Amino acid sequence: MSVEAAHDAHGHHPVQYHQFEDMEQQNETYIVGMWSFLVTEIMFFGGLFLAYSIFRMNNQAIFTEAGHRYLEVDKGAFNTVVLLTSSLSMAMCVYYAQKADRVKQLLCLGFTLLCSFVFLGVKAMEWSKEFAEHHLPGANFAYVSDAHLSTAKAQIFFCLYFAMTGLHAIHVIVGILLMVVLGVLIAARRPGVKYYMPVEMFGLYWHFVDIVWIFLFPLFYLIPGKR
Amino acid sequence: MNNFPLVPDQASTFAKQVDDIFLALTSLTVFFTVLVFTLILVLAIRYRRGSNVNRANPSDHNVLVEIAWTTPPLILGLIMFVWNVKPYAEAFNPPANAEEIFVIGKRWMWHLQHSANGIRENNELHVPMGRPFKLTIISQDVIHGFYVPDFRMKRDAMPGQYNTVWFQATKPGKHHLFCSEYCGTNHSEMGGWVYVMTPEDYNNWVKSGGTTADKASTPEQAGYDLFTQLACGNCHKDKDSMRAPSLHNLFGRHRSLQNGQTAIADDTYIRKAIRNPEETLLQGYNATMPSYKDSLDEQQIHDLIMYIKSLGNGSAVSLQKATEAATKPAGGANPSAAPASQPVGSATPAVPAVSAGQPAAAPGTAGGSATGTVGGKF
Amino acid sequence: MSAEAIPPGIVLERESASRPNYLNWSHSVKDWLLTTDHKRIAILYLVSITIMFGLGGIAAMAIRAELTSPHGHLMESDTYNKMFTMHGVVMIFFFLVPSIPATLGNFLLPLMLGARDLAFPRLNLLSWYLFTLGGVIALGAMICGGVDTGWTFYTPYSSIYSNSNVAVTLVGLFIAGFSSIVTGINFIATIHKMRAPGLTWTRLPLFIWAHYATSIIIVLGTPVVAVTLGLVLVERTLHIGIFDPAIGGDPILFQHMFWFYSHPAVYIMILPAMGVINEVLACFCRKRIFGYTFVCGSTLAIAVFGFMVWGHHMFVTGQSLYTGMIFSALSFIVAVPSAIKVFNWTATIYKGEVWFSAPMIYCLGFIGLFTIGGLTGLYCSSLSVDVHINMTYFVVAHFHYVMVGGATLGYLAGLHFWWPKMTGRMYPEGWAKVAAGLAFVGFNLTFFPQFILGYLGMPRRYHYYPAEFQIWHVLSTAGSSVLALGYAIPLVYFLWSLKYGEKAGPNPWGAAGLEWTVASPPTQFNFDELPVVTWEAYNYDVPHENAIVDHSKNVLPDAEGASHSAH
Amino acid sequence: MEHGSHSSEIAYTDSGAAHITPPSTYFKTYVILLVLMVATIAATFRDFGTVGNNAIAMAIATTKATLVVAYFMQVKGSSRLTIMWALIGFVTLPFMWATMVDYLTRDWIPHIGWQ
Repeated sequence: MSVEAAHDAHGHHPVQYHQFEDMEQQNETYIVGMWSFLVTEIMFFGGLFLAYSIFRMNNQAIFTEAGHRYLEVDKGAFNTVVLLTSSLSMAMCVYYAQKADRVKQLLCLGFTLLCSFVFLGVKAMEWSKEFAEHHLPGANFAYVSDAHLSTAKAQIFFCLYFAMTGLHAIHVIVGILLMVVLGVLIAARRPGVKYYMPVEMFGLYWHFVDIVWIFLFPLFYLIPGKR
Repeated sequence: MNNFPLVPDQASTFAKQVDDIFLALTSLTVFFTVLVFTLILVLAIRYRRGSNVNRANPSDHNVLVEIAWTTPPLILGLIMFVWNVKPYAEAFNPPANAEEIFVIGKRWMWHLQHSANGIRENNELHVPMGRPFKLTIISQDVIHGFYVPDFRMKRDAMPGQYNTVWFQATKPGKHHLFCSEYCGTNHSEMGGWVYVMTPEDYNNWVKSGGTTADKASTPEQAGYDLFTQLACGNCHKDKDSMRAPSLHNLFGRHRSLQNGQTAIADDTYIRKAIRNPEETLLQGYNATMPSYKDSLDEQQIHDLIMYIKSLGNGSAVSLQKATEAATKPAGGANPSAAPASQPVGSATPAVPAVSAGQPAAAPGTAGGSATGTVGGKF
Repeated sequence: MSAEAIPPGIVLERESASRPNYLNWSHSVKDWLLTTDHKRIAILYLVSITIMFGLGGIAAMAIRAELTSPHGHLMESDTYNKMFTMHGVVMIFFFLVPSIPATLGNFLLPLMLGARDLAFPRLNLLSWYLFTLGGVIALGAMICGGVDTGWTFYTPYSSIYSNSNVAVTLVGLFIAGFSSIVTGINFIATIHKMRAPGLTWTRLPLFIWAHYATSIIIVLGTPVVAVTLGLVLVERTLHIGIFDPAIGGDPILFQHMFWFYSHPAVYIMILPAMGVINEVLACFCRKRIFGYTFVCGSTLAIAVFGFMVWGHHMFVTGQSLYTGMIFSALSFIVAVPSAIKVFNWTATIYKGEVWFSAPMIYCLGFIGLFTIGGLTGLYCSSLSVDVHINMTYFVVAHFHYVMVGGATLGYLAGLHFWWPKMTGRMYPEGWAKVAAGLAFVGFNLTFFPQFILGYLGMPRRYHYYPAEFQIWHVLSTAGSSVLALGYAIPLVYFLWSLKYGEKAGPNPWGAAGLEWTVASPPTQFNFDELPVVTWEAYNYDVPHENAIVDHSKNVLPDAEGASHSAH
Repeated sequence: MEHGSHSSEIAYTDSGAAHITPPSTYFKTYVILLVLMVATIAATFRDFGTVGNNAIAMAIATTKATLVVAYFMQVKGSSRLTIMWALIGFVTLPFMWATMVDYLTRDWIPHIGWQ
């Protein structure tokens, strides 16, 4: 209530909040806020990437074997393409939001949503395969090594694999929820999203999800080389 | 000990060095603290509100002054740092003649074994003064910390990893042994005493078999028994065979592994080879050896390592020790000659007594351990 | 004060009593619990944090009582372990980390910046709810059943061996971590984008600088500990083994990741307190802080170097020798910015006009105790000395000197200083001085003996201890009761002052700073018209030309408790 | 500091946040990203040694991430403030990798002498 009161009093842009002087200040503040949030996300994943690097460094052999033998590069590559494409369509969504083209904006958002479902679908296929092969860390973990390497470290590999791709998937799921909300609000012509800033902020989030996958893909599926 | 102690005993070669640095740091601290306190008090009182003093031309910045009071702390700090490096680094690097003591921490007791004479002790350590001892420390469950304040010596006992530290005691007497890393319910009771003895007393103590010595065997002997019991010799023969490499002269040798790496056959390597043999698989061999990860506890693995060590050193071949170990008498049954073995007036009352001759095979149950997860069963 | 002396754009609200302020414009519970007003959220935080401080304090008193005798008979070992865990977890995660930023920072940041609110008011409210939710979960777990891992949650004890409510507590801490992240983001965006016109970075009060540096540490560090504790949680519930050596994991990695946050976390606690000290000191010396640029720089230097020294917690864990050396050297270097601050504060007093008010006494106490706390930190960064004192009472004493003698005294200094602004009432000055004195004496009596205990080799987290240490423990316990009294008195008189305290004008201290130009308590949107800043911070040196307030009317004659309100 | 003096004089008018990137830039970036993805897969089938392969994979990933940050996230051409906050996380992250030093140097102890 206080917010509305302030708006009326100041006669501001309808989506401008009372604490800001003008829309420009508000937008820039959102961008700074969003980026500092992404910094926390970088550090959040960073902890896991550090753990991965250290275990990888100390157990290069088994990590290579586990990655190459049990993770399928084609699926990973396909998912990379899916995510990159979704990133493109998200960028276009922001573009059309800036151009105030509501229909195209919704189409782009819908396509991004579709991509994220495809991504999760492929991920689910991969995970169910790992479940079936008892690669889920825990009591039922089983791993057969061709080169007779330590299975304990294989468990660490899958532990990190599930933790990192799982955390990434959680981000995708959160992204899906946000996209649905955004889409509904845009379709309903709500003033809050009519302005492009919420879409742009979601776009930043979605591109960040993409960046995480850009690193996860080579780390788990590719390196150091198929020989 | 008096009732108003200020500084602990200096009972090792490190103690003096640490105390010197401590003293220097304390001088610095006192100097700067007195300086700051005096300045604050004098200035605050002098320039209290209402006092009639000259406040003309107050300055609010002065780069030269800033540099002047930044540089000395920086230089002093770096001097202190450099001074500290030597004792710290030395503690990582035991002298060549250091006798090894193997330490296992488990909730909530310390289990120690002298490599030279095989005497095993619980929550007590007897050492002679004037001789260096290397401690190889590992934990069977959670992280513990092996801490002897009078020696200014501390090293964590990590599960799954050998940490080493060494000391040379300088003062006969009884010194506290604490667990410094929080380890659960009876953390504060996990400790005991280190007895530093004169060399003569120590020799007598050793002759008598030690306080709580396990008279059955030296670690090499125990390792040999295990070796036989587990039938390791079926594959690991005197010479390299098709099925397995020989363990003679293994210790200290460079090994080329299946995974392309090379490793030096040290304690850690052999421990790994017993627990996860596929990780240390040599080039040219198949992985037929099972893992003994779940069936051997740290004590038994250590015994095996000691036995393998006794089979000769790959870098400087000496089989003498092996022969000695095999022929050494199993130790007398004379525990009464030990010095006072119970802590007097100490606060470590509830350490569960572990019987003297308890076989090493069942340590998981010793000391009232609630975990028993790694108990050695064959 | 003549009208033309007021800088343009500032409206002094002399008729504060007649206008509704942020406290009394509405009284419904809903308006309090759903408020997005940074000032109300600050009050909500103040209440939560005080409750937490009380709980942590009770645990501390229980610990001290138990340790009066070497064979403590008050509680079982397990109970004791749960007590010190509760003390640590509550005090660190639920008191020290949020104390100054979430209360004073929340309240003052927009006021000092000349803004109507923080950048994201609803996120601010969310932060309080996350804090409360996390606090309820963690406290619930710690009271119903307890947790016995120590606040450090070292693996594998926390992940496998402990039989207590570790998992639930970790969930609580995980949630509370996000509360602090949200606050950090909010502060960063606010400081960057909500400054009043003319309020350049070099004109910012150092309090703002301190919160900026703190927010950066929060944003960079907290996610790491969140993911680390999250992994422990997963490990504990699903028995996977990233930190469990039994299946190939690495407990030292846990310590690296944990201290990567938890060492900078001590700067999260101390930097805002330093910010408070700058404001209080400048006001009660009637002088600009000496070497503003250097104090600023040292704040940022602490934030940056703070991320490079975590390994000094691990000198005896089996970390490599060389890593130890690097971390030790960097730890000595990080002491320098702290030294810069102490020296600059001392120099500020020179040629000042020192007013020994209660906040000033807390502030001087802070400088002294922080000096000792900081210097004893050097012992802990010394490789070979630390081998001896690590995990002993020496370390306990050291960080209590920084955390209690530093952060908590700074918090109390700030609370007294801004209490008139927050509530519109003066606290009783005489009692406040008594409390400040008691806290200072009690504190030293409690923790100085612990330095000696530590050097004697008394390990921390010990329930039973050798009898020869008893004398020092008894002294420490005696001191702790004095300290407790020193904390209890403010609680009483602050509550008392809400009803009976003398009414405070907009600027009872005659302080510089935008927050003193608005009414006490401020109105809901802080400023009727946003200020334009044309002066430097701490413009006390020109009191009669363009100062915001008329000092002559505010000067408190001599004795404590005399009339403050000029307006 | 630089930024502060900049923003304060011209209150709240930091330009840059609202600039519109033409779609052609997005498509070009997308194509380059796809090419880089193919390159990184292709590189794994050539043997450059473990370190070499790892370095190539990470270099390509970093390049891709940079492209996404610069073009998709519109950081290129943004205000210095945005650029600073876009970089700060990626810059701080390597601090944590100091942990690697510990693991790399743990075995050095027996091989050098201090006495």
